[in-house]
Amino acid sequence: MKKIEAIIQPFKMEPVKEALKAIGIDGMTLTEVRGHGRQKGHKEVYRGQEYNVDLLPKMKIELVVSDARLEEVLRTLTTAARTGKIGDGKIFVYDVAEAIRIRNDDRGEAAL
Amino acid sequence: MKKIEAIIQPFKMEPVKEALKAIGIDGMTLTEVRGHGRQKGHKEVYRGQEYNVDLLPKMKIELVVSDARLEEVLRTLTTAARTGKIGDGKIFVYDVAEAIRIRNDDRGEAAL
Amino acid sequence: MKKIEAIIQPFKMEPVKEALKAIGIDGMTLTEVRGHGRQKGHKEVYRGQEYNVDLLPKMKIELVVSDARLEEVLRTLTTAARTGKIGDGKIFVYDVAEAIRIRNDDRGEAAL
Amino acid sequence: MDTGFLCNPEKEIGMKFFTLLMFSSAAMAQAPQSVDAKLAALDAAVKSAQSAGDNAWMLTSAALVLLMTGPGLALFYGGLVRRKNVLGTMMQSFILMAVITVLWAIVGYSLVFAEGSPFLGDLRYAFLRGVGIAPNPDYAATIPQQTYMVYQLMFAIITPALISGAFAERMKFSAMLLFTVLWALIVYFPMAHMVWGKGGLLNAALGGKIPTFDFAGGTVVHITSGVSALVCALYLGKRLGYPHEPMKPHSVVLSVIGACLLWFGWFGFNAGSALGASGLATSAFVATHFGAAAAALGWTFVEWIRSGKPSVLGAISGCVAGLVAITPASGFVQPFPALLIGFMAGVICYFMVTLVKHRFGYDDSLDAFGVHGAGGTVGAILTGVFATNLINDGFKDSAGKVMALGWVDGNGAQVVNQLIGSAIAWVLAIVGTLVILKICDALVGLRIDKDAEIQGMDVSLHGEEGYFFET
Amino acid sequence: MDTGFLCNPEKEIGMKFFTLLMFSSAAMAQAPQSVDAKLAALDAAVKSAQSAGDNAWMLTSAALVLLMTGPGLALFYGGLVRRKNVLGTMMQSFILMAVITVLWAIVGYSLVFAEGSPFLGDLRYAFLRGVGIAPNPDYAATIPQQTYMVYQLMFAIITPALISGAFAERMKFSAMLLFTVLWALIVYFPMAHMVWGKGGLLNAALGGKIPTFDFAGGTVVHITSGVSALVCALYLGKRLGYPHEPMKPHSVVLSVIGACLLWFGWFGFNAGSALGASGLATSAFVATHFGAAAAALGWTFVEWIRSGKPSVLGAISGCVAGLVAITPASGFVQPFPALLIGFMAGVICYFMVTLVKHRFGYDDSLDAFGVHGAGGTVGAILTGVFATNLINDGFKDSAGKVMALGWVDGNGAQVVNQLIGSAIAWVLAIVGTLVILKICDALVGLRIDKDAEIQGMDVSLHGEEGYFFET
Amino acid sequence: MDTGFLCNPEKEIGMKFFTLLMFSSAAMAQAPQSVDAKLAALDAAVKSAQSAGDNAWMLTSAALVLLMTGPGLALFYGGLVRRKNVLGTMMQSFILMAVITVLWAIVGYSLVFAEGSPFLGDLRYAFLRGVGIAPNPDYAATIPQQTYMVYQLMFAIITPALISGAFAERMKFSAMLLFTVLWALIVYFPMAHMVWGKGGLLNAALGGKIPTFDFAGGTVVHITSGVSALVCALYLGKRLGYPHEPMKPHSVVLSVIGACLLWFGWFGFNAGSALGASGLATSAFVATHFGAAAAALGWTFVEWIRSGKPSVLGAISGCVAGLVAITPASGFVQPFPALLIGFMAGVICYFMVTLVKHRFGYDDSLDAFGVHGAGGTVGAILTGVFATNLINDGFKDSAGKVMALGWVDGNGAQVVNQLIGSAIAWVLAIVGTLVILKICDALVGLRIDKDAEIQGMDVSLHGEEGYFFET
Ligand SMILES: Nc1ncnc2c1ncn2[C@@H]1O[C@H](COP(=O)(O)OP(=O)(O)O)[C@@H](O)[C@H]1O
Ligand SMILES: Nc1ncnc2c1ncn2[C@@H]1O[C@H](COP(=O)(O)OP(=O)(O)O)[C@@H](O)[C@H]1O
Ligand SMILES: Nc1ncnc2c1ncn2[C@@H]1O[C@H](COP(=O)(O)OP(=O)(O)O)[C@@H](O)[C@H]1O
Repeated sequence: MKKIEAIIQPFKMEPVKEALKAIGIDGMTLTEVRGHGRQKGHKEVYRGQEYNVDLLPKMKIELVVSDARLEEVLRTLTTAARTGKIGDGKIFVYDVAEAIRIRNDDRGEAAL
Repeated sequence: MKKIEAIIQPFKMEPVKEALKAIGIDGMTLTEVRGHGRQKGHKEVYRGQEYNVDLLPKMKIELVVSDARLEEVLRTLTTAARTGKIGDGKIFVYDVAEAIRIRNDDRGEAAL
Repeated sequence: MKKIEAIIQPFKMEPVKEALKAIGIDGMTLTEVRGHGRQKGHKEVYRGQEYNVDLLPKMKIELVVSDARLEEVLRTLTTAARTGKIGDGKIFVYDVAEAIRIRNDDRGEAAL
Repeated sequence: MDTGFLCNPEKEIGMKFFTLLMFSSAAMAQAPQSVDAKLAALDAAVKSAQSAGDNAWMLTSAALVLLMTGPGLALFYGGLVRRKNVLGTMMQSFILMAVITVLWAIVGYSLVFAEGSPFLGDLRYAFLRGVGIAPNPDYAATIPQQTYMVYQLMFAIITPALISGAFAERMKFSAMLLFTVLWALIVYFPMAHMVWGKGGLLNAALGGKIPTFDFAGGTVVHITSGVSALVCALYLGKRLGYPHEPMKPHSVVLSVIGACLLWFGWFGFNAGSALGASGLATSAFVATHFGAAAAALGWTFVEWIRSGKPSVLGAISGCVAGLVAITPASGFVQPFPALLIGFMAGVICYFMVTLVKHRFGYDDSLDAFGVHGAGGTVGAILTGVFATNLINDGFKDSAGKVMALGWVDGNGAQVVNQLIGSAIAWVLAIVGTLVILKICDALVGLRIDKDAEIQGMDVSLHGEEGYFFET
Repeated sequence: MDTGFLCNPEKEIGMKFFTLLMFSSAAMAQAPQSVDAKLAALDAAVKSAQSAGDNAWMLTSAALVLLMTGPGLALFYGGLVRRKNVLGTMMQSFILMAVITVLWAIVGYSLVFAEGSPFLGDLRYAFLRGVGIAPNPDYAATIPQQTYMVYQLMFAIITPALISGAFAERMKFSAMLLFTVLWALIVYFPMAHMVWGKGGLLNAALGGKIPTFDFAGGTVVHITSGVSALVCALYLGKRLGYPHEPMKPHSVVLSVIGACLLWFGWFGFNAGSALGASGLATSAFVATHFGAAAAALGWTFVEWIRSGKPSVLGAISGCVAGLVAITPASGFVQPFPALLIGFMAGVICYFMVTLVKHRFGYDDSLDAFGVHGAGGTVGAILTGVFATNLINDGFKDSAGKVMALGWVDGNGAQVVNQLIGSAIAWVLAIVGTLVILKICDALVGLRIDKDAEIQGMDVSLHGEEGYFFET
Repeated sequence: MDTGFLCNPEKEIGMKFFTLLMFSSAAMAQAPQSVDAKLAALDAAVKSAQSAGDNAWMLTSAALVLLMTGPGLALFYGGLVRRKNVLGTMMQSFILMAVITVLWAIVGYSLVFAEGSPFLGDLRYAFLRGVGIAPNPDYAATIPQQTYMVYQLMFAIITPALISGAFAERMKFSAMLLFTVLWALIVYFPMAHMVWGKGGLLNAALGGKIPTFDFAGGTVVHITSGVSALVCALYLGKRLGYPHEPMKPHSVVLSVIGACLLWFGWFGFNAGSALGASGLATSAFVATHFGAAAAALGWTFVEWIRSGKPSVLGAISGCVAGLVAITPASGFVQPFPALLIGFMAGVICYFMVTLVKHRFGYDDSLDAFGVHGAGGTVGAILTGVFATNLINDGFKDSAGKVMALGWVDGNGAQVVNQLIGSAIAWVLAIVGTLVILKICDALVGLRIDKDAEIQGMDVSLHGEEGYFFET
């Protein structure tokens, strides 16, 4: 099993969710995060002092999938999340040692 | 070392925390997340338009433990977090390459 | 590639960001989390009932770096985040199987 | 005819003025016109002027008392609950602004203020029949009766809303609506009639058997609601997880806003009860402010001493406790006794919500009983102690001599009357509320189910969330 | 001279009193002084007293109407938008408190209230020339004209602010400022003059050709703003993602506070329109409260039945709809018709924002048209039905006989006049707004660009965030 | 006796009316009764009516001024701090509503308004001895002295609260309480006596040596608090991380609500300073509103030009700056000069908080000095320029001739007096505050320790959090 961790633009969340539903991927966990990278933030002025807000709101999507579906899911994700502009975000993939469904102790891929 | 990542029902957080304390597990990090899975969300109506809220509040508990304690902790977690209803959540386990205690640079299991 | 996951004191976020910038590390993702560990929380009294708030606000910094830069980044992080007091936090390191830049499908270290 | 001066000339914009003008320029010019005619004209004009001043204050006061319920109480309570219940809690205050209004128009005003038995008014004013612009001299001779009607309506709105603090976070919306309507009919209207209605059992001004002083509603508003709150808390039982989980306020910020608006609105509640912009209104205004201030200090200091930190929640709870306690006394006591009453209320209520509540273990979720029940009772009794005709010389004996009011005037017996009045309010509240709860329980069921309670009232009852910050 | 009694003695603190004292103690002591002199003194004194009472209420009312815009409307609308637009939305209300004030001082007051054509006033009052402490008997004979001026200003502020609900979350700040100024000049000032200005086409009290009853602004305020809102929504187009994305309120909590403050302030809006603390003010106050209450219930019940859950957003939207509908009627109808008008408005507006809006698919983002356009029209027409001289006997025929007002008085023709008045407001709003939008579009462009809209107005237009909770 | 008409008949509800009725129906019926008796009755009745109107406005104004502190200022400041300090900041305003009230009752009112030296009143009114319902003709002859007392109390509450903006986020609660009490005694009471107290050095109406015009508190309230704020900021030093870290407002939304409530309440502050519902109250009301509006525009436009985006924080800060500057002038200037004063204040204060503050590097955290100190001084001086007897003809020379007030009246010398008055306020504030800070520092220590500051005042001082959204 692999864990896919995608950091995307918040306004891309809906389309991504739809795209994943479309290929039968239900299970996912989302976290509001703030990101820092190539994309420069916006300038804010407070009491005449200007400073750069370089932490931008991003949405983190975590989903654990079977190795078999990995590439398919990655493709779906990238296409759905892409605008082509800097700031689109990243996807990181990790190995998962074990998965358990709390409800009934299912383990491994059965738990997904 | 293993990292345990449990996504549970928010109202199960207290019991889980207690249960872990009981077996001497102190260190943990919690994040408010929203999850999507088998559990269907609730319906909301806004200005007569009905739509389904399918992202439900969940609590993510992350804890890094020594391989030795892994199974014990998993057992404790599942029992404490279980209601038996859909939506109880999942537990994912990952390998940890290294752990460091910032305060004093302890490394490995000593850092937990 | 390795993923560095550092849980630090929120008020250390600025210095840490600066320190990382200084060594040319731009990309990072931050999450507000609450942590539980050796550090005992503060006491709150509500309607005469006293209870201990043992979940303290922490900042989680995630960054994926090439194996080559790992140690350098860890050193920078620990020094910048350290106060020497309990509660400074932890750093965990994980292997990353793959990284993708959504914008242009760059993969591997090229994506960082 | 007495009131013609109010109905006619006042009706048209400007009209009134021309009337006066006519009369008075008359009073100058037209030599022939008799002095008596001129005096009559001036007499009408001066009554119109007196009414304008008093009505200005009473309309303002009516608006202020409504503001106490929404957003005042809605915010005070809304901030004290958990995030998932903020809207459901605010709704329990807001919807009463609508429900009670209709009930009041149909029968409420009549049941309270129409003459009838010592316990309840008759239906002569049902559907506001005969309740017009003409003043009702029994109650307020210088303002339109409709001003009096709508002002008193605002009291009928906030009283049941106060109870919601006790069953917060767990009562069905339908049950809450049914409960409120029945409670108004069975508890509030009778109690209000007894104390304020003409011929009411406890009415001190209009021929009550047991004259009780309650200037703005210590017994009528705070004892009835506070004691009923306790009954509700006991009957409904605790919230899931109480007291193990802290269940602390999700936003003391909202509660501070609410408390400040309550303080602000309470000037209309107490000083408005003078029913005119008179010196008595001023005394009540000052007593109200002093009572609130001293109570905030009392609670803050005792909390600071006992728990090491003065909480903001404590300071605002204190000011509310003081406002509650000074309510019955506000038109009868001097400034320094007002400070004393407030201070005592602050300290006593602090112990009610910290020690007593935990000792007995009931879940008076937002301390409706601890503050309104206790504070109201303290205030009602202390009114008997500190009431003085130096402030209110409106009560005269047959010989027209100003009567001694409270203990400080040498009339210790009044304290007994105050105790009787309070006891009646307690009994009526306990019995009435129990009966009503049984009825509601049977008809619609009182509590939301476990899952709904865990999910929160906002989503489960109203299909909304208080805050949605994601997009 | 008429007004000398207002200017001089009143000016100095205390001065007034000495005047009276002089006169009156005179009236007692100095034997020689003639009775007529004494009567004259009393006559001046009583006018001063009448003015004090009325002015007290009118200054309070003016403040209340300002409160409706800020924070009332700012919160109501601010809570309904998404988090990223909360400040930009509140700013659209707040800045009008400043912009319209200056415009009003320069030409606005004159264009509305100076005599002129039936369609617009002339410039005699430009720069407030001659608008002083002396009353203007044409409009309000017992209060300083400046009180009347500043009270009416508050209406001119909130009306354009209401429109912002339709173009929320997507209009440029510069465009919004330009739009508002032009809209006030081209739509509001003419409409207000026609209905309230001396010699205005629709003025029922001061010689209008087509007497229309609009006590506090059903046509002038709500139809104009509501209909213009619809035009804006259609012209600007939908928000990105509408209606696919829910775009639900980011904080109904703020909206509840806002709605309560609107209700509270509306007492100044309607009861203040009696221009004195008279019995008419009381009738308007009661009608206002009853209308709001019944509408909140109407909306709540129909929503409960149709969608299974009574939302808090529905209850507060309902009360606003009722307040809108009762506005033109408030000084003309009795309490129970007020309940009926409110209830109907609540139900009708519910269907406007749930069915009609979705049927036609326009993005009236915060339902400015659905509530103010629809509610205002309903109210304007029903005013013709329920207006009665039992409440307002200020309209007399040549013979001085009190005239029949609405259908209930047997004057069915009035309903026609109300329809004409409403139609004029609709047409003026549609045409005027279209023209203005074209101008603004050409000059500065109306909509913020796509990225700015995604980022939100707060950051993109104002360089701020509504909430910053990290540190 | 003069005031008997206020004490007695007014005391009982309705009583008053029967009195009038008795007198007047007498005035009609009983033939035998003499015309003079009838005149006397009417004379008493008209005074009662005048008092009702004025008292209605003054009680409303007193409530409005309290509203400015809580929740007005509490929200304005509370929104500007970081989340972790929101409650501690709101508490600094709220607790003063309690503390100052007690202090005022004991000695404050007497030290300010009792006759005494030119610098401080004596103790004749200590514990409010002799401060009853009877008016005090020296100050306000038509309202109960207790109304005047409680109205002025509200000024004494908000003034020290304003200072808290300078030491926000870092002062001990105990130190803040001690500081405030001493500051009221050493700075505010003397200054208020000098300007408003009978025989005060700067009193323009009651025999001051250096007549200074300060209608509602430019010197007394804003210069003293603003300048003291600067001293506090300098003495306490910067917040940890300032100015490196932005420390931007955690909720401009709260600040907007606060600013709107300040604007609303300020009508009571300025128009209430006419001490009656007179034409002067109207002038002050208009000037207040115009000043606020122009200042909001001034700040907004200069910020728009200089930093590219008009911030909402700027607009609300501007309106406050305008309200501050117009305060001393509000009862003396015409509408357009009011616009000018407001506009200048908006622009000047913008530069104070953006350029000057950063140039000198002090941490006036919420710009108490930049807005109140600067705005108050600007307003005090411009009052000398624009004050005119066309608005306020209350000042007469020995010959009873209305005196020229400001430069526009040809009395340029007044500007000098205004400068002297302002200078005295500056010096008193600087010296007094320094002394007090040294005392507090020695006794309890001023600053919370580093860890507490990092953790935030809410948790470290009050054991609470402003927002708890988890459950
Ligand atoms: N090395 C990294 N480790 C963790 N998160 C990263 C890393 N680089 C980028 N991110 C996340 O991805 C987001 C987008 O990256 P950015 O460089 O701004 O644009 P792009 O992905 O188009 O290069 C960042 O805001 C951050 O949240
Ligand atoms: N494949 C997955 N990857 C990541 N998180 C998941 C996955 N499947 C489920 N989750 C998380 O677990 C939660 C519960 O899952 P759900 O399917 O609703 O109930 P159950 O765990 O009982 O099957 C989801 O809300 C989501 O947060
Ligand atoms: N075993 C663990 N797994 C996950 N997070 C941990 C673990 N131990 C500590 N943490 C995180 O690190 C934070 C600091 O740890 P703590 O024990 O309080 O201080 P220290 O790191 O100095 O020992 C905790 O608040 C928690 O968020």
